[in-house]
Amino acid sequence: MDIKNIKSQFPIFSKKINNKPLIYLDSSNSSQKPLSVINRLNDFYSNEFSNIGRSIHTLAVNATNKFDETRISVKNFINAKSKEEIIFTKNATEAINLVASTFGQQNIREGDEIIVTELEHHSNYVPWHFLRNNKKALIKFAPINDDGDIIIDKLKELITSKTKIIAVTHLSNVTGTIVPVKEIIEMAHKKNIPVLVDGCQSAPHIKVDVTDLDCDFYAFSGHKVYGPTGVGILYAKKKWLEKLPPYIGGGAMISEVKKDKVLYAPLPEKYEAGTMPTAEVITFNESIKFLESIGMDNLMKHEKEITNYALEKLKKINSVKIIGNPKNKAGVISFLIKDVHPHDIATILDEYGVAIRAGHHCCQIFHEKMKLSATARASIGVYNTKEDIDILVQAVENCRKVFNLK
Amino acid sequence: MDIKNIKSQFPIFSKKINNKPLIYLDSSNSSQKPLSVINRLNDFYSNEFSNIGRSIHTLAVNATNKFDETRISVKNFINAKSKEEIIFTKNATEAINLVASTFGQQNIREGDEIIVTELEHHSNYVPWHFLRNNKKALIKFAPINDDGDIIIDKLKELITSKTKIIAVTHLSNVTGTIVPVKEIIEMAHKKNIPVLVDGCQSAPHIKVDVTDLDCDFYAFSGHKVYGPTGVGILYAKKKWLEKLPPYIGGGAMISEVKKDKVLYAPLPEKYEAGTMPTAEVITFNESIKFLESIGMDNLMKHEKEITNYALEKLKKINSVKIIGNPKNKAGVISFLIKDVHPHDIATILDEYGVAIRAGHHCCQIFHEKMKLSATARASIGVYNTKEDIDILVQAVENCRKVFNLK
Amino acid sequence: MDIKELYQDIILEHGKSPRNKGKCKGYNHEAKGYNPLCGDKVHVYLKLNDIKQVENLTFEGEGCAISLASASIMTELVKGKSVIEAKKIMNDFLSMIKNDTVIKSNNLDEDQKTKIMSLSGVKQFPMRVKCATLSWHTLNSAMEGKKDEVNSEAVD
Amino acid sequence: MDIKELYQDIILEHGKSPRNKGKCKGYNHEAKGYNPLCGDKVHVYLKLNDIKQVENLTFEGEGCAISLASASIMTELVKGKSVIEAKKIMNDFLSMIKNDTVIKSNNLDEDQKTKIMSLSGVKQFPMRVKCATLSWHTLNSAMEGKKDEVNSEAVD
Ligand SMILES: Cc1ncc(COP(=O)(O)O)c(C=O)c1O
Ligand SMILES: Cc1ncc(COP(=O)(O)O)c(C=O)c1O
Repeated sequence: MDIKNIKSQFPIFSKKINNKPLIYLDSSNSSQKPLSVINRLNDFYSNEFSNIGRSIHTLAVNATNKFDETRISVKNFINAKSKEEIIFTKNATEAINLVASTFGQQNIREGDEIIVTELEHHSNYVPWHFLRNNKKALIKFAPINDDGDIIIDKLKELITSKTKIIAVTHLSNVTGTIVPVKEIIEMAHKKNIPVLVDGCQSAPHIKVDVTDLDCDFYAFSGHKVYGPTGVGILYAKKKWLEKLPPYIGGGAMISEVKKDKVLYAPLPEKYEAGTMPTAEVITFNESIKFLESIGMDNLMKHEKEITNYALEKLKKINSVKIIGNPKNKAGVISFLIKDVHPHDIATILDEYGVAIRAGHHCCQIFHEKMKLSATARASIGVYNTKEDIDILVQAVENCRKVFNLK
Repeated sequence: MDIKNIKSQFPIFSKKINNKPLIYLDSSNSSQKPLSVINRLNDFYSNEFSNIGRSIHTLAVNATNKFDETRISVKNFINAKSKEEIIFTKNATEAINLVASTFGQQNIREGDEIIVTELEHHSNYVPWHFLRNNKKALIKFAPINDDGDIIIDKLKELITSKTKIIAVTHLSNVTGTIVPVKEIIEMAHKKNIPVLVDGCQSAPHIKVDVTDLDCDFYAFSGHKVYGPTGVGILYAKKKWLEKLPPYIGGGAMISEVKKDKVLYAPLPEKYEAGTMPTAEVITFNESIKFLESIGMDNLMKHEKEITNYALEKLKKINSVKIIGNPKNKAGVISFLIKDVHPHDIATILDEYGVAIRAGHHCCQIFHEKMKLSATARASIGVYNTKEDIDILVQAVENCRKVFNLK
Repeated sequence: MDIKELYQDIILEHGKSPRNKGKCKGYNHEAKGYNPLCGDKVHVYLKLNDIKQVENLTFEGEGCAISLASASIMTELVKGKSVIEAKKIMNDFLSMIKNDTVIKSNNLDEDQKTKIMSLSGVKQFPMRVKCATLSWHTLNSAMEGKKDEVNSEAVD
Repeated sequence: MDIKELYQDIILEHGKSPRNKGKCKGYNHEAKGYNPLCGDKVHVYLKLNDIKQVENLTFEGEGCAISLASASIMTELVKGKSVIEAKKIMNDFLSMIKNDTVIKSNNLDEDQKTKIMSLSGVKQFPMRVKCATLSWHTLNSAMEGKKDEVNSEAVD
């Protein structure tokens, strides 16, 4: 597969925005979908649709098998040990809530401590905040430096005998910081503390090996990995899934239901209550195949090249300030333009067909720390090219012109 | 729209199963999807895809508006008072869990009582069972009679000063019983007890008016209403949604996030954390339009006709026993064939291209009560015809032949 | 459509140097507004006198050029007006932004009309309408003495 | 493909009147099996003697013709065999069902081979394979003395 021409595989790029070709630089928010994924969805609904796991007619059995195939693909994609360790949710946020809620129920008591970092997305903070509220637990924030790197030594100092879990992002959706989670996990495991890794931004952009990382939990979303909306993935070590209580209760997650007791289904069904996002999970297999056809190494190389090109070009613009300068950075570039508010940047760029995001990107803690109320963010996907960046740069340069600034 | 030819609007019906045309009688499990729905999904991903509510570029704003349009359509579809009362979840099961969990947190104490019925789907029992486990609450089961009707007087007797909530299905997915929920709600409200209605089977099959019912909560799933998988809907009175705590925490459901506190977003966002099933919700609008183009009155009339035809024909077969004989019955027909196990029925029917479900249909309490371990279930959708029923009947008659029974 | 229709000079100037910022002395009404879409925030402080006249009107807030300019222009236009007149101006403004109608208020002078009209370009940018209207909805809320935070999602 | 290939007369007969049902006296191994797809359940009771021979083997369970027939035939075939022989028969059976191979065991007589082969039609009905294999997996689990309930989802 030729990575240079990959745009042609995404139908949306034949679309015009404000009469200009779409330059999509909002992939950290959600990625666009290749034709193979869109077609699979179409095909499944047109020719194969059935609910899974409940009926035994031909369509149902086929769908059940296809669903299972995606589970196996996901297992291989992140190198989990068994498919029972892969739980499908509706999004990464639900996956993290599942862990916070069930782990919290069982293991968090008044005064216990949870460590998160100043880089976290709200989805990896609010679920822990719920525990703080309900269980009178404490949350400690591992600090970051101005570069946007977590200060690992300070994180280490936060660990006490009351620390029950550490939740940390693998790749920041604001600064692009690639966090050395393996190091953090080793450190935590020495003190028997489990670690949840928020993999929303790592799954689409770097090679992930949960067995090598040895993380206890890893959560990500299908829609950021060239898949449909409506699917999230929780990887969890079997020992946890076996030990923790169920999360959502209902059909399919039970093995026996009586008036006075309920027995739960074995893994993975125990955590998959009700009708799942059947079509979405089945379709997600195509997203993984798409990534495999490219190869994560090629993807990383390509995105690195585009990111470096963008950074170089943007840094040359006088009034532009890039937020954060992490040691190890992926294709997420948050920036400011002097005297132009990020929302105005977004509107002006949109006139050029350039889709970026402006705001706090669900990271208010980070923005508060950096004393910013909002930033503009260009984030790179596998389909982006140097030409896209040239248009971005042109549009950025024009922002100050529109504002009558020299 | 000509209801007789509606099958032609569903691409799957051009499909052959075991070389026979597909006769789909598993709609209570999940319905097939009309072309307009499949096309909308395709179109959205191909031309309009973006995450909602976060970015302000053209695609994002369009998607955000389209998402909101579905919310308004759903509000109108069930006649809610305001769109803030419509919360999107991943399925009905999550919707019921949302209520059980948040209502339970706030209102259920040790010794409190929850009333459900013997007709309930596991998804409207297990979430309450969690409260029984965690809060030491009690669950009381309103009994049904042999016809499959809830004995309303007995339900009434179960109500005590400790009853905190009543959860009841609107339409049984085993017997097709249409439950007089309005009567139950009136009775409950006289004692200030809120009522949750499980509308999974009523939304697709009868006209629903939550304002007229005056229910406090109403839950259903998109995939049973000719919509995509991955979308559930919770209707709840505003007073509840305002008062209850949030359910899933993360991006989009917050208004302000600080290290020491989190303020939640106004309705409906408060209950919609993380990336929603964006494409699915947007597409679901087409499902509602599809139903509106038919008209619920026409749909009900048509399904009634097919149901009556099926009952009449099946009852004529000597060895067939129909389970339940409720006063008011919709198109769900569970049955037994003497000396043929339901799973064997399902396999034999499948050979005829007839898709039905065999098992306990997620209603073990019902089956235990009726002293059955499994039943076969033919459930009717808007696309079914008398010809479908003729083929079903033929196939049923053949079951005993295959088993060498006379 | 030209982006300069949105970013007219008056807007840029008000956006850069908004008038009437801060908490005015002796305010007796206030309200907060919030746009969850982009995070814009505004806090309106209003001093009404005995005859229901806007004696003073200021705001605090962070946001884009559009939202700051709109709030700034609003304070200029509404100060000195009666509550009834203020509401008329607001309704005029909102319908101009949304339905492309002309300003009908007869209690604005030409200069004021020019100012308010400078915001009319927003109607071409549906995603920015909320930026322009937030401060007005919040003022309305302050005048009506409502407690809830104004949420631009809910009112537009 | 004819449905009668699945529902052969031997199967129907065993399904209707399964052999060795109930709890056998003096069983010293047992295991439960469960097929979440269709709800079939089986409970296997096994009596192994000192020389690791299957002295008795019975089952309790509810299910379809296929699962009852398979369990019934299994008990007939395995009784009297050593654990090693029993495993061979089981592996033969499983690979026949899944990969369409022939029965290789040389410790089954012709009648027994006919019985086991009567289940081979299942391979054409992938959705029913689990019905046929559940009791065998459960027997295996009983022989190995595993604690967990056998879940046909997990083993196939
Ligand atoms: C009556 C009833 N309640 C609840 C459910 C659960 O719905 P879902 O699986 O879409 O969450 C179903 C369908 O399975 C149902 O029929
Ligand atoms: C780092 C990070 N964590 C969590 C999330 C939440 O993912 P989702 O919205 O798909 O649940 C996101 C994306 O929004 C993210 O970028």
